Amino acid sequence: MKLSATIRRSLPLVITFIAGLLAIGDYYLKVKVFNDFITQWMKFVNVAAAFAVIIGYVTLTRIHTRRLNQRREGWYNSVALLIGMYAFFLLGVVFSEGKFTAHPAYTYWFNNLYVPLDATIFSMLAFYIASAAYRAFRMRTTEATILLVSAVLVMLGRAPVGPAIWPAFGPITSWIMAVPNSAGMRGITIGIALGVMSMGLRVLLGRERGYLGPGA
Amino acid sequence: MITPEIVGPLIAAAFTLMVYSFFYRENKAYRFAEHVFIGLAVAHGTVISSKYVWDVALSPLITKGEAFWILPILVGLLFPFFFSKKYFWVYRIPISIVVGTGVGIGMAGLIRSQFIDQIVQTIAPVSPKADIWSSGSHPINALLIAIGTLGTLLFFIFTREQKGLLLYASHIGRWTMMIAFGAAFGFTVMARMSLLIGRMQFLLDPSGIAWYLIPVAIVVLAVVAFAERSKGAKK
Amino acid sequence: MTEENEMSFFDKLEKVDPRLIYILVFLIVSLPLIRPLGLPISMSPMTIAFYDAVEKVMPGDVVIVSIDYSAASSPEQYPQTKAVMHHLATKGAKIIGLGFWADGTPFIDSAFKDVLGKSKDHPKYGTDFVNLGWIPNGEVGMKALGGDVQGTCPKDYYGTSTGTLPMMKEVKTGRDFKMVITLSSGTPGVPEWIRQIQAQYGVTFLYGVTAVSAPGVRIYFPAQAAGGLEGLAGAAEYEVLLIKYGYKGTLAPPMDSQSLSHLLVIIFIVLGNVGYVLKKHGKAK
Amino acid sequence: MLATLYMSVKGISKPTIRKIAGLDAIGEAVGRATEMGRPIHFSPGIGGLGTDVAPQTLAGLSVLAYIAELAAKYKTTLWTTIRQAEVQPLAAEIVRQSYLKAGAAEAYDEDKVIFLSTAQFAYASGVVGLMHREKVAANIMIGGFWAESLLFAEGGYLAGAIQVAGTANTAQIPFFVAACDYCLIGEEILAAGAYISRDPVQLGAIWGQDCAKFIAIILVAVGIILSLAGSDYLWKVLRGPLW
Repeated sequence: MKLSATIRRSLPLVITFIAGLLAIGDYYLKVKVFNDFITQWMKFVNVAAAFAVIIGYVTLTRIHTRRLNQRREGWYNSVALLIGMYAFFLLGVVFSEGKFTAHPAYTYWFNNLYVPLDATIFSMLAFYIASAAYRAFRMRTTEATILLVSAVLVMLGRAPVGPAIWPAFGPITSWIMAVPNSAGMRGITIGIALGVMSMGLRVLLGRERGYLGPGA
Repeated sequence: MITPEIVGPLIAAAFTLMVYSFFYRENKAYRFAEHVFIGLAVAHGTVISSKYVWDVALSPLITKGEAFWILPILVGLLFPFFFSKKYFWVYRIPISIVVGTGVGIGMAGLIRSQFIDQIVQTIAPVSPKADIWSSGSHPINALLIAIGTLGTLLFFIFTREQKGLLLYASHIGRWTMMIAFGAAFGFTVMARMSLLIGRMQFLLDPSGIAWYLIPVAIVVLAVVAFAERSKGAKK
Repeated sequence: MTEENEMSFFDKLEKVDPRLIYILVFLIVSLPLIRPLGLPISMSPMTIAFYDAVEKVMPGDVVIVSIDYSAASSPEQYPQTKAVMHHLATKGAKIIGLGFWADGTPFIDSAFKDVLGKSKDHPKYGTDFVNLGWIPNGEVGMKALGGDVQGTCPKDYYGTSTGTLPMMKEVKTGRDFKMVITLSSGTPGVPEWIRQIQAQYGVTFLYGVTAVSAPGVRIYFPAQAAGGLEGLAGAAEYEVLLIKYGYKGTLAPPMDSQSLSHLLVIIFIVLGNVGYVLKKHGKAK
Repeated sequence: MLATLYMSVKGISKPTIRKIAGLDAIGEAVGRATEMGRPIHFSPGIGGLGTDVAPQTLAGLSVLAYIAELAAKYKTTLWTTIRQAEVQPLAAEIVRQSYLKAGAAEAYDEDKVIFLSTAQFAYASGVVGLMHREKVAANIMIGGFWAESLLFAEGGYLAGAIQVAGTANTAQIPFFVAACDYCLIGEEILAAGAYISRDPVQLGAIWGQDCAKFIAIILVAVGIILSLAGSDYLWKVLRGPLW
């Protein structure tokens, strides 16, 4: 089966366009048959999308078996990664008696290994933020000064210590959140919404093809 | 007695401390923990996706004979063509379905929720009785919000030179945004600290056993530091 | 002379080993956990609005609680989750737990266990609360859920057919939801729920978010979202409001840590800037 | 939006983009690095070319073209660090072209467009290490940045570099503003990218968005006046069943 290059090139663009149109149409076309079809279609798309994890799985396996084979520095880390990945998969899919993540053994390892690792790695940011606060955040410009003052007020107002020092810190924080914050964020959100709209148009019209991978 | 209830928190504590050892310096223990984490993350995503595919498509296909489920499964199975040089274009079929649908859905909802409704909220009826400290519907606050929003929007107008009135307006916009970013800054500090507090709560919980490992970690660190120092002295 | 000394002092301050800063942060966060200060917890209007909205839930109302966070932000959001579940349970709501973040789904089960004692084996499982587990594909998944609940989740988290659970018999589409509460720390999260469910079905919508997202989602209050919990502080305030329902919170000592750590960061910013400003002035002269 | 995109792509009308102050700041930063005889570091962010982050990365790469040309002209060393493998060849090609354009093809060194690591924090520590080692005098970061923004800004500050940064990820902008000398805010980076590349698709997109923003501005301005005057007419219309 040999498809011409043109079809190969334009097929994904046509599919994207139709898929997008179907999704948008559902909002504006209130015809029961059509809406029911879209509901079914969305479930199809969900199932298909769930298969995307295969790519990450295979990629990691390939990278780390290669490292292992070449005995590159730190290859034992690759072993740990592969063991963790395959053991967790087997535990959840093959040996879970159809319970998947609800199986007690899976939950045990999830809670005692995965959760602490994830939480700890992200909690490291607390140290970085403190260190940057000390070493890099400077009132270089009027703007940076406004920003830092507002930040200090919010930090005081949103923890018990602020109101304990001066009760007005609470209301000041509420006001910053309700008024200038809402105004700024609203302007930004409207801008971003338009940006996403315009990006969406370009994707549907085939003017933006990055998602199709190299050479599209 | 060694029971799973004791071993579990000890494993958790050990990995927590291995990650924090990074703050002394980047080291093997940290990298080991990081690799385990990456492996587990991908595995978890795969397990939970398998469950979904099984529940929604495979199981009705096998037990109830709902043949149409074969379709999304086949489409999903085109994803691995990602790894083929020759047939890479096949991978573009499922990805374009998923991206097209996602983009379409997002766009359709966006106009209302993030555009019209935002304008609507800005010009909602005011009430002088509202609390000036916390409510945007107090007339003064409503006016300030509108001015700030207008300024921000005008700042993001790119096809006109910033001159005269537009320049002033965009200054207002920039300052409004700076206050907003200050709030974001403060809240981010709060979030990051909360995460650390959560870990510390786990490590220091007097009813748990995780804190037993803290002295162990300190001893290990001291030994490593001492060994390094004597090595350095020899050199 | 003295000025020069001062400057070198601040120079030295600036060049301090970052590990010293790290140790300070460790200590400041840990000490209040061991010996709490007992600072009173203040109240923010967002939390009060959140509480008031849940107060309006009637027995039998169907409420979706969506766990859209990962383990990374669980220290902030798991306390929110537990408090929300507790409040809803005392109000007699029919709770549907589900999630769009693969990493968060196991927390639904844990929250039911922590709040109600048991999850699947609870006598009221299936009549008062269910756990529908994870739904893939973010916003598209939300859209599918609104269109056909049982088709999107044919089985619950434990593999039971959703159609056989008594309380699910009356829950078919997004129209049957009375309220949606998302506990979210990113995408998909608040904007996606508003687009796909709140705007489409006019459901009362509440959010609990990680503090990082709080300023950004504040714009949806009050018209699109009826209230919100903002980070750990939001959870702690909510716990205080729930005391009258016999809820035993755990967040008072962590909030003391939070207070001290904020002070520490503020002191850092001030110290850093004093040196900076002095230097700048020195140069200007 | 469709109309403006069409008109711009077909060349019927050419929108112009206002001067972006951030680009001047970048010019100054490069100039100072030249004076000090120390190198420049550039990062196009940690996003790849996926749908949601691609515009930011591409904007970063457009700015890279501008910087590379300046650097080639002034004979200043330019380090470009990359986190996504797929971005590396693109970036290398852009730098090469810019050097060619500035007539300094021989000065182009492909080892200075380096792919460090796909792991977020491994990349971050690589960048911080590089800035420290090379004592960069200018650190320019335009693109999609996430939690590592803090580390970069701090690293650049400690290296004593002039810093110009920009991202459309709202949550990271505060750190850039607080730690950098100049910060491009949000969509400004996309406009800067379009300003440099003059790509009709991007120009048309920005023009279309501007038109829609004007509509929003007019609605808000009229609406708030009506609302303060006690009329909720426009509010009701907008909430109406039109949508």
